[in-house]
Amino acid sequence: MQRIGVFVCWCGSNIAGTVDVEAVSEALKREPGVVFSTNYQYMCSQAGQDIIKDAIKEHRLTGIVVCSCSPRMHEATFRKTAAAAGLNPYMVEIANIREQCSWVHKEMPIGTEKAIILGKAAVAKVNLNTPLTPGESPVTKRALVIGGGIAGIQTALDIADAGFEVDIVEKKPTIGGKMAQLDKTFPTLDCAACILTPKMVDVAQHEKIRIFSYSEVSEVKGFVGNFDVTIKKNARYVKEDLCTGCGLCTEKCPMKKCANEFNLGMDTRRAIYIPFAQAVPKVATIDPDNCNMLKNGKCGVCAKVCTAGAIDYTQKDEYIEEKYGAIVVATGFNPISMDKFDEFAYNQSKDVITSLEFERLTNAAGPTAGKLLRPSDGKHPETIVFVQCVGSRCDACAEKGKEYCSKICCMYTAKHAMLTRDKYPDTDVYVFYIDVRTPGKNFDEFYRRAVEEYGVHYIKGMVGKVSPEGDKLIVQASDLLADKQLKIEADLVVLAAAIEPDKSARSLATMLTASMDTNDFFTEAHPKLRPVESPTAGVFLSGACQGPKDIPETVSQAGAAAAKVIGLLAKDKLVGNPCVAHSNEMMCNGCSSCERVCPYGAITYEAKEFRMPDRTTLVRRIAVVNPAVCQGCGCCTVVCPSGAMDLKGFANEQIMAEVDAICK
Amino acid sequence: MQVKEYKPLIVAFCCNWCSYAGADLAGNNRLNYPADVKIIRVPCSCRVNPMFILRAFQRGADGVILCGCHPGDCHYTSGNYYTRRRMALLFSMLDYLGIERERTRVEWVSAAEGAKFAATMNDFAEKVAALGENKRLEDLRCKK
Amino acid sequence: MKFSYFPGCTLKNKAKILDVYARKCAEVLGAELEEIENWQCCGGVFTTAKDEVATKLSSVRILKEALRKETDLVTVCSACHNVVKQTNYAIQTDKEFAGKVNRYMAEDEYNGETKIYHYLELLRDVIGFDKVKEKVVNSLNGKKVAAYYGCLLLRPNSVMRMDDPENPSIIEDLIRAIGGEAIVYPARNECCGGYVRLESPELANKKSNNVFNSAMNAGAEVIVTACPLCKYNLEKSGCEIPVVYITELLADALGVKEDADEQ
Amino acid sequence: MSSNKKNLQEELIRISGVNPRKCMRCGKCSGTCPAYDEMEYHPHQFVYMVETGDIEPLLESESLYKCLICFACVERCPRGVEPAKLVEAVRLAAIRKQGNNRLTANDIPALLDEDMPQQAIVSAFRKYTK
Repeated sequence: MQRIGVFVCWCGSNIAGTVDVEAVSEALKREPGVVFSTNYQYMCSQAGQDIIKDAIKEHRLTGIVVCSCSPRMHEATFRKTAAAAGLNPYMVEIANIREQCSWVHKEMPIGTEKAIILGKAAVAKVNLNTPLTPGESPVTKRALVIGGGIAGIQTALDIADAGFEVDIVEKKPTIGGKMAQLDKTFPTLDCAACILTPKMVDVAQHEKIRIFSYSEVSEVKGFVGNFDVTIKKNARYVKEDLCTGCGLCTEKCPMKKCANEFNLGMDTRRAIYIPFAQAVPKVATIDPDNCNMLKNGKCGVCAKVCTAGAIDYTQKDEYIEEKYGAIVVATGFNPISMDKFDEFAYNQSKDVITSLEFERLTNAAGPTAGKLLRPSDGKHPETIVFVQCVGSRCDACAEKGKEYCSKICCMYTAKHAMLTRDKYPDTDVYVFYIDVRTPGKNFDEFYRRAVEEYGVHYIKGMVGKVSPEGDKLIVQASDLLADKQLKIEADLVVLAAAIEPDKSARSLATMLTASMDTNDFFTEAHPKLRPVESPTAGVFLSGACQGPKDIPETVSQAGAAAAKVIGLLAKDKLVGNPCVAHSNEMMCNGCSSCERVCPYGAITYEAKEFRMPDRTTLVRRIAVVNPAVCQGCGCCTVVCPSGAMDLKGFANEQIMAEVDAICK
Repeated sequence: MQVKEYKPLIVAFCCNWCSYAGADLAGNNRLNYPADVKIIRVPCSCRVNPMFILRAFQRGADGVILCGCHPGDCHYTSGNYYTRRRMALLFSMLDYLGIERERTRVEWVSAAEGAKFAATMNDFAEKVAALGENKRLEDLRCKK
Repeated sequence: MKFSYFPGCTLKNKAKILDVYARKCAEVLGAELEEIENWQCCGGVFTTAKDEVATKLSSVRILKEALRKETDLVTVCSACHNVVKQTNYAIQTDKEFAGKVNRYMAEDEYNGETKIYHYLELLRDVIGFDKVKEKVVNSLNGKKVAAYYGCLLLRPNSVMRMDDPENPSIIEDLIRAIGGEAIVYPARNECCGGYVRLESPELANKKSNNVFNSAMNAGAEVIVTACPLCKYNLEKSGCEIPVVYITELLADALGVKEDADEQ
Repeated sequence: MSSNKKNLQEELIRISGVNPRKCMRCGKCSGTCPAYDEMEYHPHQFVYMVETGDIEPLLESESLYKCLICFACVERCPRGVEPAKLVEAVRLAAIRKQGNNRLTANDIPALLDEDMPQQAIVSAFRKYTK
């Protein structure tokens, strides 16, 4: 039998104004288990807490009920008070008689009656409380960053600067991501490479950072603080430690006609290649689909010219197992395919391009060395039409495109239009827009400059169809403000394609048991208050894998994710929430119902030997909850057909007792 | 003879992360609702076992309302979806047992929706009160 | 392979050759087209209004007849195809409409079970363009042929599902299979204005001009279509190059044209 | 909005199956419409004016008979609004009124020529006559 103390708070007149606190403490005195009951003006004050401590000691209390404000306010306070007096903090229950009673009811008798009932429910619950101790688990003080774009780079640098080891896993042969492909950045127009490449070098030279390029995460096990990750290092047929990045092989390779993915297929590279001059690591990679030596065993030119002896045609994929305490997802985005939008003739004309392709066309390191030339005939375009919102803001029933706004297109289109007019003032530039969305520091000013100073023609309306006629593109569009249908003879059409999460994200989310929304963006633990954490403990989000973002936003989120990781890795032990599920192994029938509904993968099964009364042993399959992974939602308890699964702190019996107390 | 005014007994299960906080917010803003509503805090609406609801009706509750996070906003990612499906089944079974649909409800109330919490409780209490006293579900095990 | 076949009114009258060539070619390619008995008109145009029921019943009869014979349905005329397919889709997706339709009809309930092939789909998906290519005896020898889809074959794509509505290739692939050079031009999926021919001939002329000029600019020697209304409309608007049915070119390539002409 | 207007609006929405509120006012329907220049009210205006209940001018407009029913606007609308279906619903509302048939049997002979396919006549009747 518990020995329970009841402490009714007046909260000045906040509670006492509507609730007869004396009557409450008197009434609760008569409840089963209650050995002491009192009331006081401010229970949370030092004096109030002392009353509680003294009572615990004097009356040898095994549990206490505080009738006061919301547990969201002072539950933690009173738990500490109890702990200071030597009582297990989870033997404390709060009856919320302020927010949910005195403040919402006006009449004293009604308020008092309800407060007594709420107090009785809390007493009934405490009668069934058991002392709980949070579990502890060690922390592996290393972090894994998946994705080596600007998000991953920034997160890795910030974590490493705090003194923790970081590994970056990047799918491509080099880190740098999409930002490495950009020309200039809005709204300041500084060159992307000039601000990104120094960071890439920092990563390469940081003693705490390792880069696994041309690699993927293939398996993730474990939980917060203790992840076991398998990294697949794809064979690049070049020994990374020997290759000096001199580039001789990439000049001598006879396979010249391979589409250059870095320039989005607008020019070619060799079968052995370094994606771009500032690549990190600056190591060559052989593309096995195009290499004659790997396909047919004939050639071997690269091996002959390599003075470092770095070429290894026999290299195999390698699997590396590593341990991490925290994982940051920074898998980024891609523009969507334009196949379903061929009213814009992307597949019918080379001169209809996406905005990312436009970036490469204007980039000094791009296929045209920065000269704006049409892909079809290399002529200078005189009229350029930019189309916004291609595939963004579509309705789900339209069968194509994405429902969300891709967020970055308005600004980069303003940038493209402005730069074009700046460099080639003879060019006519049209931008078809639905809305121009510029919520960002100096963003609207930037867009206005494009219109006012650079004379870009912004037209409210949408392009309906692009028809390639001869060497022109006939752009048929509406001008809603003039109430006209326009036909513009353009030389180049640039489509602001919607962006979507990288395709690898979904399988990664499954491995991490991290949740995603219907668009495959990772979901954050709380949209406002925990934006860089995934709901899965120990998994953090950085950059556009969580939603469309521009560079400044990505970098700030990357830093925030790093801060969260540092906070986690700085701990030696992780203290868990003791209110977790646990299964009664005698009752469990191993049916797997609980495992199926657990959003965290916290439940596993093991075969356990049971000694039977007749001294034989029986092996049964039983559910085991990992308390470090369980977050305590209790979903499993409801699906358990045998009633074996229960939730500590919110046990079936406890809630049932509350129901009984309320419905008496 | 004076008839005693009928007061319904309503049990509200509230998710700790959203509607329980929403109820606190209703309190902060002094938004009144009937004292007949008694709140039980649960970590997630999906923690509510149908047994709890049956128990409440066995013990004389006139209405039971479950409040959770809006679809897509569950603190535990998917709990409220389970709630929605489970309760759809349970409520139709209760309906079959003679406990009217209006006596049971699932509502999504976020931590920011104090006003919605109060409005919901007012509406629910009014509807339940209009139905009058509930038939008491009997726990047959207790019968001799 | 046996199919129910619905020619439609125009193919029995002004566009007889479209019908005759289609049958003849199917025969050569091993598909048996069995004309539906006592068929009525498809309705001419699909009225999208949900409360228009009676005007869609004749299409339903066609569909039910094919179901009764336990065969898939083949159509040739683009307009018939569009109307029949949209009607079938409405029955499949709109329960209320299906209910009304079935209350009108005396016999068994119909719920959109019949599968509908346009003649072109029959060639591509059932017979296969490879097979067509094998049977060619009289290649087009690189003749520059412009495929004209118009609107009816492709739109709305959520219903028609024939090809990419903005960049189709089914007719071009057929042209290549029978030895022609397919001319791809931007206006091939633009409307010819056929449905306003009576009401606004000038508008119809304008739209048709746009189509054949686009084809001619791209170097076409002949335009092919599967729609009698398109053909009429292009010709009426003064198209300077021949407009023929796709089945006519096919019959020629398969060496059965003269045979068919005699019929 | 008066109740008459409201009823007409609801009727149009019901028979067309179009929800004009889904429109995001991009104007792609009008950018794509091949009959744009012949129309007084353009596809996006049909959607907008039905949404606001300003339907009378549409009922009176010649634009109803210029739509080619080519479904280009339906195909290309990013919001799945299907403007052509709304145009058709308004046209039906216009011609369903007594004496408002656009075409009568007596008009036909003058419009015919020898080569005209039957379907042109059938479909014109479907479109313009109740």
